Amino acid sequence: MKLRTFRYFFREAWRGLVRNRLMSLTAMGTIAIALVLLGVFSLITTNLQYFGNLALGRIEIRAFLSESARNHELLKAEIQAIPGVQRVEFVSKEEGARWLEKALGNKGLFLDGENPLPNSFNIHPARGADVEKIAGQVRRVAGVDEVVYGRDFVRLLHLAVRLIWVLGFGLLFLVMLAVLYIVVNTIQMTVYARRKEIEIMKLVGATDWFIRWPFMLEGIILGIGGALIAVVIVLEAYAFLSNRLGQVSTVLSLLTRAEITPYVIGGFFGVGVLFGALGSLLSVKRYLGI
Amino acid sequence: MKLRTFRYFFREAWRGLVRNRLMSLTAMGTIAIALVLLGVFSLITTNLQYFGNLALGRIEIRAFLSESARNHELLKAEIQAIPGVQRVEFVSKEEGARWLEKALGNKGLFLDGENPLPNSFNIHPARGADVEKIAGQVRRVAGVDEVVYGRDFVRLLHLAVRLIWVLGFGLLFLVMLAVLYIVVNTIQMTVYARRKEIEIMKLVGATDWFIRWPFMLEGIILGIGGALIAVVIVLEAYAFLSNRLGQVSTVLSLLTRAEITPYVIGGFFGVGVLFGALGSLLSVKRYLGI
Amino acid sequence: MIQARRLTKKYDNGVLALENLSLHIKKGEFVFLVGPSGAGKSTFLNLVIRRETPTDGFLSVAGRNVALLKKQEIPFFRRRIGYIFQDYKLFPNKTVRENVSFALEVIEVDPGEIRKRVNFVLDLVGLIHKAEVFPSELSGGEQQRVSLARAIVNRPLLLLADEPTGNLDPDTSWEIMELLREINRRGTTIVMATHNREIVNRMQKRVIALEKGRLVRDESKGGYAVEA
Amino acid sequence: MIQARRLTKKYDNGVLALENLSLHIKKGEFVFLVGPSGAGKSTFLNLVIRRETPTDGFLSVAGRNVALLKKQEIPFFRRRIGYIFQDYKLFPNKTVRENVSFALEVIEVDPGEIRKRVNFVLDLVGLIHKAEVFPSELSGGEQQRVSLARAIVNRPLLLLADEPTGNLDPDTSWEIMELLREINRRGTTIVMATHNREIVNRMQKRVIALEKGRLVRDESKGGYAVEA
Ligand SMILES: Nc1ncnc2c1ncn2[C@@H]1O[C@H](COP(=O)(O)OP(=O)(O)OP(=O)(O)O)[C@@H](O)[C@H]1O
Ligand SMILES: Nc1ncnc2c1ncn2[C@@H]1O[C@H](COP(=O)(O)OP(=O)(O)OP(=O)(O)O)[C@@H](O)[C@H]1O
Ligand SMILES: [Mg+2]
Ligand SMILES: [Mg+2]
Repeated sequence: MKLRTFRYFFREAWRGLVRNRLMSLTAMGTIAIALVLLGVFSLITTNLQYFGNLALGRIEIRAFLSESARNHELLKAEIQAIPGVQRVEFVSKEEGARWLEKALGNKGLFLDGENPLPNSFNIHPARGADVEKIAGQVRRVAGVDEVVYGRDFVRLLHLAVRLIWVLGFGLLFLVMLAVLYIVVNTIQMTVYARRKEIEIMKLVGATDWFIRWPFMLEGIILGIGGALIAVVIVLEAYAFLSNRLGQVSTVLSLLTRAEITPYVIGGFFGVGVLFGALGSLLSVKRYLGI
Repeated sequence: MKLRTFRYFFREAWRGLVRNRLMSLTAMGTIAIALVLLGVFSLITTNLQYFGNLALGRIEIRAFLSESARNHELLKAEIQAIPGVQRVEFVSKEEGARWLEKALGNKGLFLDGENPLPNSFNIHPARGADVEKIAGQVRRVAGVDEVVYGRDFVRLLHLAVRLIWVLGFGLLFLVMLAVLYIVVNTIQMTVYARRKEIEIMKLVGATDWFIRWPFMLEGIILGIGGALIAVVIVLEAYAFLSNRLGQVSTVLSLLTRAEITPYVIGGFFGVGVLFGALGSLLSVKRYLGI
Repeated sequence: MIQARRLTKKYDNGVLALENLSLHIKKGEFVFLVGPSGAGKSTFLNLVIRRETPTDGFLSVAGRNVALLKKQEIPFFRRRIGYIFQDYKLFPNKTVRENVSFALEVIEVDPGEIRKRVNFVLDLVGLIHKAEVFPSELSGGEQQRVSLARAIVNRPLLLLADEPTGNLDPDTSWEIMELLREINRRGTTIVMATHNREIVNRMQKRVIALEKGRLVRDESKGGYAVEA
Repeated sequence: MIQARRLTKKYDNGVLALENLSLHIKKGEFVFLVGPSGAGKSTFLNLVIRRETPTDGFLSVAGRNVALLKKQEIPFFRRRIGYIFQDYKLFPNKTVRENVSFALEVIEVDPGEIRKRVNFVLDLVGLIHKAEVFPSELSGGEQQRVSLARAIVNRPLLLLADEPTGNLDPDTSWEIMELLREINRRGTTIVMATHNREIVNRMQKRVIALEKGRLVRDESKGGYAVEA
């Protein structure tokens, strides 16, 4: 096939879109909105994932020392050396008592001077996922009497993060299929509305590929157009919402718009081009059979 | 307009759908999938909401008694009488110590016989939302020294539930708009593909309403068809997933399929009929102008 | 029935399809509209049924100034006019019977009556055996006759026929002309755009000739061309 | 060029459109195909270009048995045949120029050459001034001539013309017939289905008459009807 024939295909595709303006715009709008839904789903999943990992990262391990414990500084250095430990803080028995009172919301609990609490360390793991492993190693350090961390909470959080992963991405996959289906259907309808033209092309002696190319390019352009609209909507809405959410609560921090931008753009355009091309090919195929 | 003309409209609508089978099925599929997305969104939101409220409902208030407290049974009755209280349990100072040890994961903490903890009550509110109000009232009961509940946790949970409400339903509204847009666009494309017929009808002397009715009925039937498919997909998938989830974790209990069924059916059919009719009306309108 | 004064139609793309056309067609007349390809014949018929609106000049049909028709009056106005379109304009997704019935459904005739009348006209145009078939399964001439059947089933006051014998053999054409003559005899005014010299010459009816959008000849009992 | 033996076509709906048709059209011939509406003329042409497949019998075109053509050979087979469709089959979303060019784009002629040849044929059919206009902005006869222009721009071996003058006035029809005669003289075989008695009688070419799908007459230098 000659190079200029490809130029012709591009011109054809463009004309096809412009001369069926109403249909093209409708299709592009549908594709854009389907992609927006996909984007919303993936951003929710990703942020939940991000938030869960963040929460896991804030988990501390509490190591209570025996009465006979060696020099605190040496012990601290030893614990600090364990792989995965980010930071270690010494908590004296008095600080411990104050912390416990605060945690229980009961101020007068240890006021009578009897403080049964030992000295302790607060240990911050670098990654929430390492908590159990680090706790095990700390337990083996000489002078450490007892290692405490919110085991149930860590497990729950782990479970939650895993669930978000499995359910979220499983769901995302299904949403992806749904969007594929919607995009393909939409493009099929644009081709359906022009099936007479395909018939004429065949009668005039066009080969299947000669007919397919412009339609495929149209599908791709529709996909790209839809992706463009979707990118703008999603990024703007995301900036607005994460800004709003930042005002409501400082606990819930989201991924920043700058962080998601390349993925949104890459993903949408990729999906738009791929689904657009696929949609045209599938539907033109149907009418080439006639 | 005569009654039998309406019969004619129904026949027309039906014929229109059957004779444009491919288009009708494509459109119905798109509508179904869009509704499924809407269903997935609303079920996630509703379940998060449900789960948050369930967690709020599990919150307990701890009331520590003064050393000079009166008869436990009388006090218990008094607290039980506070509106919103569901159940009250007495916790002796020994039980309290054991509970605290367990909560901290530190078994030897109070082993030396010195137990500074007072006797207490565990109070279960009927509704999580009432925690703060009940705590306030319990505090005023004579003999109660201190009232403790996970204030931060309750507040966080409240915030989360409120966020889910606002964000979830805000988002749901947007998804609803997106689905409306997709459905309307899809139906517009079916009408677009048949704009020539509308032109002929006008030339033969059909009034706008005579043209509109069959198309509107077609839109409604497409909407109902799509809703039907969506109902089956969503309910089956939901049963499967909540079953699977039940096997993974007993903590995460979802609304049962039976509970959601009437809402899913009602919602989908309502949306299908409404959006279908709207889609046809809007798009036929455009071609009536010609 | 039709009165035009200095009627002008310029399409959006600048083509002047009719220019200063003045004519008067009385109730009950049978008029041939002739002229070369692109002369403005179809444009004139489309103005009469208000598919197009005049750019200038005056046109009244059945006593109504078509330019002043309100949007909601147009369907009722069109129902009294039958139109055999040059490109047939059949519903591709309706059978022959449904295509013809449509003109009666619109005016809410009852089903038994519709059936009777549709059978009657399909028989007249010789297509009763094709009643349950779709237009795509018909030959060109058969489609043309369906369009004719739909135009006359409603017993219109005025019948516009745009090249109604263009895809018919001479014998069938003559049968159709006899039919139109009969319809005309019963009171329907007929305006027929045609290129069929033989028919025009033999019928000896009024002939209006257009050329490049202008009236060039208007004779009662004329032939297709001046020299004829 | 075209050889048919006991060719039969029965449509899916049971209509027997052609029955046991045997004929032989030689290279360079000019043949009129006549017969009443629904006789099977368009069906025959559609079999020749393999738009339809024969139910029974043998049909070879340009030395190829059309029933044995592979799917991927069909476009190349069709490129050597020009077809003026009874319903024109123009692309509604392409201008006149683009409609005609399409037949050349398909065979990847270069743009300068396309422009030249398209201008040439549009001038031949008298529509060079309508080149940039869409089919919906043309009169019936103008559309018909665009279909003709597209059919001949590619200098086909074989030209199938289905009622190519049905919407043309006698003068334009004659110009078109002169054009076809010239094309035929340069070697293109022409099969023309028509109802135009005048043209058939005046041209004195071979006439093949069908009736209800059967061959009823085949004379070289014949008239439209036997008595003519
Ligand atoms: N919708 C349109 N927009 C623009 N120009 C048009 C339109 N319809 C027709 N024309 C132009 O107006 C002129 C008159 O067209 P019209 O269809 O009235 O001719 P006609 O007499 O019916 O011809 P024919 O015998 O070929 O059908 C032609 O030059 C044609 O190209
Ligand atoms: N696609 C089809 N499906 C079924 N029947 C058809 C189809 N096309 C044509 N027919 C029938 O086959 C017969 C021959 O049709 P054909 O189109 O060949 O006639 P024709 O000679 O071209 O007539 P005309 O002069 O009216 O164009 C007719 O009875 C017609 O109704
Ligand atoms: Mg015309
Ligand atoms: Mg034919």
